[in-house]
Amino acid sequence: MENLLEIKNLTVEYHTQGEIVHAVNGLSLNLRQGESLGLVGETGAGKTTTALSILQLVADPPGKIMGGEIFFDGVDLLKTKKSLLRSVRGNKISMIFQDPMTSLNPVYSVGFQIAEVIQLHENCSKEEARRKAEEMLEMVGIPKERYEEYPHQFSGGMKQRVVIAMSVACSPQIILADEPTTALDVTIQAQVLELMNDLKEKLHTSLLLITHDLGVVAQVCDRVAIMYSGEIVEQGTIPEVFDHPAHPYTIGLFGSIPTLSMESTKLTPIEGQMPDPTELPAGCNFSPRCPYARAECHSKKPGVTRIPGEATHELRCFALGWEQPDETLMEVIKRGR
Amino acid sequence: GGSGGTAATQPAATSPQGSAGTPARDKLIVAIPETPTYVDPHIQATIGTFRVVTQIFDRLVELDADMNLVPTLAESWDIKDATTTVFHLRKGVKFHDGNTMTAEDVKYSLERCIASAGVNYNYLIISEINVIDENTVEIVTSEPCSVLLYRLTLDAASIVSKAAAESTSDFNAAPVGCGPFKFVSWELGGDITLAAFEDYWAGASPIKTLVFKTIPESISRTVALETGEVDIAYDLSATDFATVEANPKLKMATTTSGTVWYVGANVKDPILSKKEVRQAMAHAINKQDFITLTFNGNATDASNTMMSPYLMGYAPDLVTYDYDVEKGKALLAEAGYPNGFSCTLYVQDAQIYKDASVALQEALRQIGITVEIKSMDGATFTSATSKGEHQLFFMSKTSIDPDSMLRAMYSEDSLGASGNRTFYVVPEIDQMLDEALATTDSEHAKDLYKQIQAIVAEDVPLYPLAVEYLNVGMQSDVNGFKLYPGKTHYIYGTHIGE
Amino acid sequence: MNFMTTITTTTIVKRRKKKSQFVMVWERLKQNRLAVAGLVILSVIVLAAIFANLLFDYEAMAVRQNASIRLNPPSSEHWLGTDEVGRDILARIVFGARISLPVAFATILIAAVIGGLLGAIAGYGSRTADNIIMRIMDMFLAIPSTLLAIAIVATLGSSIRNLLIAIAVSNIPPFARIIRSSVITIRNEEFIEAAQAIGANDRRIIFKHILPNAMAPMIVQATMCIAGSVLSIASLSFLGLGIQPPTPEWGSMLSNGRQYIRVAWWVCTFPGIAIMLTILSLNLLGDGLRDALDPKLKN
Amino acid sequence: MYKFILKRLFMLIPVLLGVSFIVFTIMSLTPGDPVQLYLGDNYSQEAHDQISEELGLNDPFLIRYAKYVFNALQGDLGNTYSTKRPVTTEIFARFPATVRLAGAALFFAIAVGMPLGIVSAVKQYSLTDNASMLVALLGVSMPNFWLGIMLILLLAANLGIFPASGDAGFKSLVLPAITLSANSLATITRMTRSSMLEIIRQDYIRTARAKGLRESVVVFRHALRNAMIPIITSAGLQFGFALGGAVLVETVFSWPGIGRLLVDAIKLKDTPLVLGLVLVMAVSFTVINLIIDILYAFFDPRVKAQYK
Amino acid sequence: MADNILEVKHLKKYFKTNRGTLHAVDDVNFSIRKGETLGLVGESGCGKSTIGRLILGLHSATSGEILFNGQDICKADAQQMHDLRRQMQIIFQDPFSSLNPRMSISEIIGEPLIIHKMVSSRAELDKRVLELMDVVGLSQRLENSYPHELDGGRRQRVGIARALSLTPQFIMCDEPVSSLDVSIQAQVLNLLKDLQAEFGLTYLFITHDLSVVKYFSDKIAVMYLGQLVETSASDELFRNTLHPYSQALLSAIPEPRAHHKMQRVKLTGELTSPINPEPGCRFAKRCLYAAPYCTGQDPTLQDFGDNHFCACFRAEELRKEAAGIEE
Ligand SMILES: Nc1ncnc2c1ncn2[C@@H]1O[C@H](COP(=O)(O)OP(=O)(O)OP(=O)(O)O)[C@@H](O)[C@H]1O
Ligand SMILES: Nc1ncnc2c1ncn2[C@@H]1O[C@H](COP(=O)(O)OP(=O)(O)OP(=O)(O)O)[C@@H](O)[C@H]1O
Ligand SMILES: [Mg+2]
Ligand SMILES: [Mg+2]
Repeated sequence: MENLLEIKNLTVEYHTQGEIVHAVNGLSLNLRQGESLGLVGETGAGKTTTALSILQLVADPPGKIMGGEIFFDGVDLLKTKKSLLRSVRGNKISMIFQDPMTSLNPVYSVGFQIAEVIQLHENCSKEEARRKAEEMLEMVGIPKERYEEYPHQFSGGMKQRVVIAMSVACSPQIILADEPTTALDVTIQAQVLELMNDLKEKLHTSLLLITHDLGVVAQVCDRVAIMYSGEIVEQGTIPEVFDHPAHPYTIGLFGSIPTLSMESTKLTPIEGQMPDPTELPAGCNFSPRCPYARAECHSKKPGVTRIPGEATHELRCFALGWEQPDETLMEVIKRGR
Repeated sequence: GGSGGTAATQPAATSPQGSAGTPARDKLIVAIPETPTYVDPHIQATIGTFRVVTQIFDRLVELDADMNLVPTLAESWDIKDATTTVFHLRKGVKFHDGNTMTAEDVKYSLERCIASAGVNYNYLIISEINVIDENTVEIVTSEPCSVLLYRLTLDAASIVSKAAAESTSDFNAAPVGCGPFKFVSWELGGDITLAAFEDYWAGASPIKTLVFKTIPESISRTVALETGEVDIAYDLSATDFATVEANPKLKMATTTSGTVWYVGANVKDPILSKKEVRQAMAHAINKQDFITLTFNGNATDASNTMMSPYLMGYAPDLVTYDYDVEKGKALLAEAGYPNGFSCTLYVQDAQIYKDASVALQEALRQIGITVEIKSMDGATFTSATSKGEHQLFFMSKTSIDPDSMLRAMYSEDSLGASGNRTFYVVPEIDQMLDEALATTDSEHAKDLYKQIQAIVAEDVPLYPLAVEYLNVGMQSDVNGFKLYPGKTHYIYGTHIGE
Repeated sequence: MNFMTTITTTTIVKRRKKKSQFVMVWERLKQNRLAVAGLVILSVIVLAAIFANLLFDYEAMAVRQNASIRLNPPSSEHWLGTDEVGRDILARIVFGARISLPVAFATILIAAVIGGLLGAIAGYGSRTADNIIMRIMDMFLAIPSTLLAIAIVATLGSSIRNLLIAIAVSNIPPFARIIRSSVITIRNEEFIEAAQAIGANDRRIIFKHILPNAMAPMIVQATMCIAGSVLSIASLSFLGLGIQPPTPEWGSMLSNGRQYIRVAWWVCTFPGIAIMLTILSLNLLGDGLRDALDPKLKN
Repeated sequence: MYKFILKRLFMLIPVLLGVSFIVFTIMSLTPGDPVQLYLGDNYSQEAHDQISEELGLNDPFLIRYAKYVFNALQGDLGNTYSTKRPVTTEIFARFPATVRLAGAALFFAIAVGMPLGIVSAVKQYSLTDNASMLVALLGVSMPNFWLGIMLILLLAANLGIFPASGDAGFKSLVLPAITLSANSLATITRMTRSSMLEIIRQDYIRTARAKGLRESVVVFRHALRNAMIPIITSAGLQFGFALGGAVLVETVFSWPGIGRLLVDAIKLKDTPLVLGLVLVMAVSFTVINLIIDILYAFFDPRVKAQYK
Repeated sequence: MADNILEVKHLKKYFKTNRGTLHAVDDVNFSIRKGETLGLVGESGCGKSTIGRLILGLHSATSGEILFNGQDICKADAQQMHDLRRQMQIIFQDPFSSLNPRMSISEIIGEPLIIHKMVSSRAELDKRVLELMDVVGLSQRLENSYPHELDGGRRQRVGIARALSLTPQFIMCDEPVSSLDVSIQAQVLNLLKDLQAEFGLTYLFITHDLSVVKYFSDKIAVMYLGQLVETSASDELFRNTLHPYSQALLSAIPEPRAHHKMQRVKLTGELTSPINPEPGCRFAKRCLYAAPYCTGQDPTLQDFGDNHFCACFRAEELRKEAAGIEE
């Protein structure tokens, strides 16, 4: 399969008063046609920024795309003409925004906002667009009678579903879904995820799914990339990463999930706070919090290595190359989950 | 003005009336600065009103441009005795409604005028109006009145059609007179249109349509002249004279008016009651500068009399006050104010008053008098000054006869609202005024008026400063227009082209 | 009560110096070149007004008439020429700033504060309050400002202070309406609910939450109003209300000079430019302030 | 909504009563005697008494006011002191001209001001932005009459394109309308700019862009509607003021509107005329503001919800 | 009950819309005991946030009572409400729109302290704000930042810190951790638990993450279209799910494990609109077990023992059936 979307070395910064926030630091990512990629990471890791960069919607000021390339269908979106970009947006690549409440225009009815994108890209009549929009509403579990209602009359989850309906309406080639189901109950969430799965099966739609819900990733995605401080620290297929998480951050992440079967009363978060994105550590970004960190971790940036024995499992960590591997770390990796 | 001139070489076809080339241009558009309040001559006498009314109505007698009495509706008159005058009316004069003017109409009109509070102050002296026959009417005054004929030239003495006035409740909406133009229409706030009266006794005017257009801003009137939108424009600003004169398409006419501007002192005020103080003030004023500053030079020295040169008994400069600051200061010191004093100057809120007040303030400052200017709207001004709340005030007065001028200014009869705002009372003057009015000997009257002028020139309760010029600008093909000192102008006689 | 006793916390990292809101706004303003230009122009005008006495002899240059030099064009002696009674226009402009500027600022301040407050209450408060306030505003909008000025001067006497009140009062209703219009949209925002939820009272909500978000139209309205108020001083002093001649004042200079526009353009052009520069600088400053106050633009 | 409109129209009653009372009070408390003005410089005491009886000025204040209200309720606003014509005749002879001028000015201000404001918001800090702001500032800082005279000198006197004065057809409307609109144009431009700037950084604008909408659609459909409320508010205010009469513009262009009528009426202390004009203005403002309030609901459904 | 901190009785909230009355909350009854957590779950749009808003007095109820420590919130005057708000707080569902865009993070967090005069000096305020930021894991660097500069997770933590600042007795948490990554989520949940243990805080906890609910709540209430359909102790509900909707819900939880495909109960059928709903079970149209008598009449909550209530006409029947099959 061809790479439909290829991000190379993307660097994005936010320039605020006297400070530079390094939101995305040389990130590279591929997305193949018909593939679902989960993008998981700590808050503030730069997931939203990455997604916004693809469509060049990063607010400027203060955001600046400092470097990198984003190839879609062989074209570098960062260098292409405005008009081409417009024909891509909403049509070939659509985005589900993280904050659905503020992403809807308060003065237009929700139905209109869905119909608008349909009418724009499908070149159809008003009535047809409306019909299709109503269909989309029903598809995300909102009675079509509520077409004429305004965002402020909708609940949080309903707004989120409107945003979803809007972005899948034109059957895009890629959906960038930024935490699309945070406000949805599990039944509707399942329904929405199924909708996306259908698209994937029927139209080979690719999905970049940003989420914190590892359960959702496990259910929906083919691959997962773990992001930390603006970099991908680990990526691989679901079984590869879920069964044998290798990066200390990923391991910590899995350790903090509450499960239905869990009996303990205390969750175990990863110690410490994320590094200050205005002053990233000299070495590995995770090193200040890493229980396995050694001297070199604090001074040098680790590169990306493929984990031996696994097809696509890549890691940004020194640990695997250590001559004297860390016992406990190896233990955790091998034991898997 | 050059720019106006170059543009003028363009065909005047830009004017809405178009037809510049056609010889038979018979529509005349006159720009007036203020809209009339009425077209009924018997309601109120304002300049806005009589500029229009004059054209619709004729009067028994008329003043020509040199202020000589000429017969109009009255072909001739006999002075029967000191109080009675008999008028022989012109025969066959038609009103606009087709009726013939008779003595009844004259009687009716004058009585109508006397009954109207707004205009009757000049005519209350008339005690009887008797119709002798159809074409003869007799006017009797309660006291001898040598200036009666002059007063009958005023618009308030216009002859209206009795039949028309009695048959309508709103004569103002449909006035009927026997003047050269008849009323056609009046858009409130907009144009007033008159049409030539074909049966006018002296012959129909070649101007068939006469439009009065209100253009308040003087610069706009000038521009309207330049663009050809209007044919005649009254009261141009002195700053525009050069422009108009330089424009080959335009011409100007100017004349001195009967309007005198003066600064008055409230003699009831303890300080201003002193003659020396008032004289000191007179010495402080450089009248030439004052005229330049206030009127842009568009006026002439009043020669220390309220009378204008046209009036009987005009006696200029009986006493003169040279511009002499030192003398002024000395007089002040003599009066007990070596360091000056401060006082108020009441003026109305129009530009000319404002300019004048600043000039006066500056003049008086030189001799140590600090003037506080109080400008106010007309309503407040008239009421405040008639109550004597002021110290100094600046005002003007127009008159066409010596009695009404001097009586209003200096007589006890007219204290306060009626005109005497200086509250200056000298019984002697009152006596002389009455005597002059009563006498049929004009030389005697002249002499009396001169005496009065001499007294007030010495006392200076008010100091006449300037006699205003009247001006009008017109297209150069407008001919026959005469400017009258009395501010009323007859359009009749005007024609376009040769 | 303190959580810290029970919860282990990460060590507090080095404290960045906390800047006050004012300092931050100022710093942002400083980066805006146009705003700085506005500030400079305004300062020059204000300083000139303050030190007018040192620059010109009031009596000799700004008041004394001199028929021999009337309507002189700009020259080395009279930089901006002389007016119709031979006074130095530059001097009059400089002294005129002493009237025009304070009146303009004070009226705007009063109008903005009272109007802003009324508008905010109307927009945020109950329907009844809204109706009462806005209907009273309708009434005041309908009463011509000259009439209002006449009334105020008639009851309180004629003085610059009362003139100022008159102008301020007639500027209140537009402010109220503008602010109300912003408030009725902002009051629907969820952060207002959030403020209610933490127990903020109406006053706090209006001042801390609503008005800062309604600043933009307010600033525009204020800067726009300044022009109006400088010019309305002129028309009111024409009616004899307030500033009396020969006190120099921009609005009257401008309107007195208009009849000379064809023969001596400088008489009304320069006061006009003075007014324009003032408004221009205030607008530049206002725009800069608007941007500096908008955290989304900080940059 | 109908109930809302009815209720608001009903509130005209207290507004009109309030305004008329205030104006009545002002007119009778301020110095100046209308009779004196009416009679001019010279008159007798009898004449004064006669006229003031005629004008009904001898009654006590409250009785006069009550009489006025009573007559007004029957549609009779009295006759003016100065022309003796019915106040309504005087006003409505001029009101259409005022409406025409105000309407044309507003149209021009909106048609030019909004696009300028939008462009400069979209291209903040660009040359276009600065240029259009300069235009706006010139507009607001240039006094009406000054601009009017300049236009007359340039376009009427020198080029002869438009007539310099009067009210005769479309051509004569152009210059006064432009003059009158200068201020509103500036205000609208700047209001538009500033409120567009607030909106253009909202998340939903990003959403609109993400849909692939053309920038013009994003701006006009998505941003503008949200920015409309302060804009229409200030447009409404400007229109209201223009309806109240534009004295200076009317003077310069000899436009037969109600502005000069009002100023003259105030100067002449023509109470019935002043009252009549103020009532007309109160009605205009109330109606305009009602329309604006209804437009709020039209532009913003959240505001509409508040009206229910 | 004296130790009920919150009692909600017959609470209704209707919204007027163009097409009729929207029954957002329709006759809801529940109570929370001091120191307990009630988890509120349900379909998106079923009225959970509305209940939260009603409790905080941000909406006025159409009818019903909300007793907070025995005092009816619906009838409280401004002063009482002010005092009540010292005791109860809300974490809004939408972390962004509930933050004033013109206030910096530290201002937002410190505001309740100023309003309720909980600090006496500027320095104390700064100190408390920094502590709170630290507690929720916001670095100090952000104190002068504005909400739009933050990522979703941090915005949410600002909201949490604000709610915690007053150390209220009761916090209404509307999806407080939805945008947090699992590690931070764990940190925050631990914090909330610790606070509860320490100060006897009470939570009304709305979330869609059932594993979080299970972990966090003592009792769970399941809502469907404005009505409560099932309430019970947390463990009991997961063990013994009675209502068909609850069953569907539990079956749809995605497990964070590879190779594990879930067997969810798919809900099909026509969506019921909350606008002018007809009487009868609102789930009936989509219910696998619906019988004709399920419509026409509203089901009421019935006691199934162990404080387990369920509003389903067929619950008893189905329970027996299920038990029968398993046997
Ligand atoms: N407008 C902005 N100005 C300054 N900093 C910003 C801005 N937007 C985002 N950031 C910063 O950039 C970094 C990356 O933010 P981003 O929104 O991409 O994170 P995220 O991975 O989506 O987090 P979350 O999961 O919490 O949404 C964060 O540190 C954030 O604070
Ligand atoms: N202001 C409003 N006007 C009209 N309807 C409203 C309003 N607020 C909420 N609703 C409606 O009330 C119902 C319940 O909304 P609510 O926000 O309480 O849902 P929720 O349970 O919180 O959903 P979610 O989990 O999606 O946030 C929804 O149908 C919503 O459309
Ligand atoms: Mg994000
Ligand atoms: Mg909700």
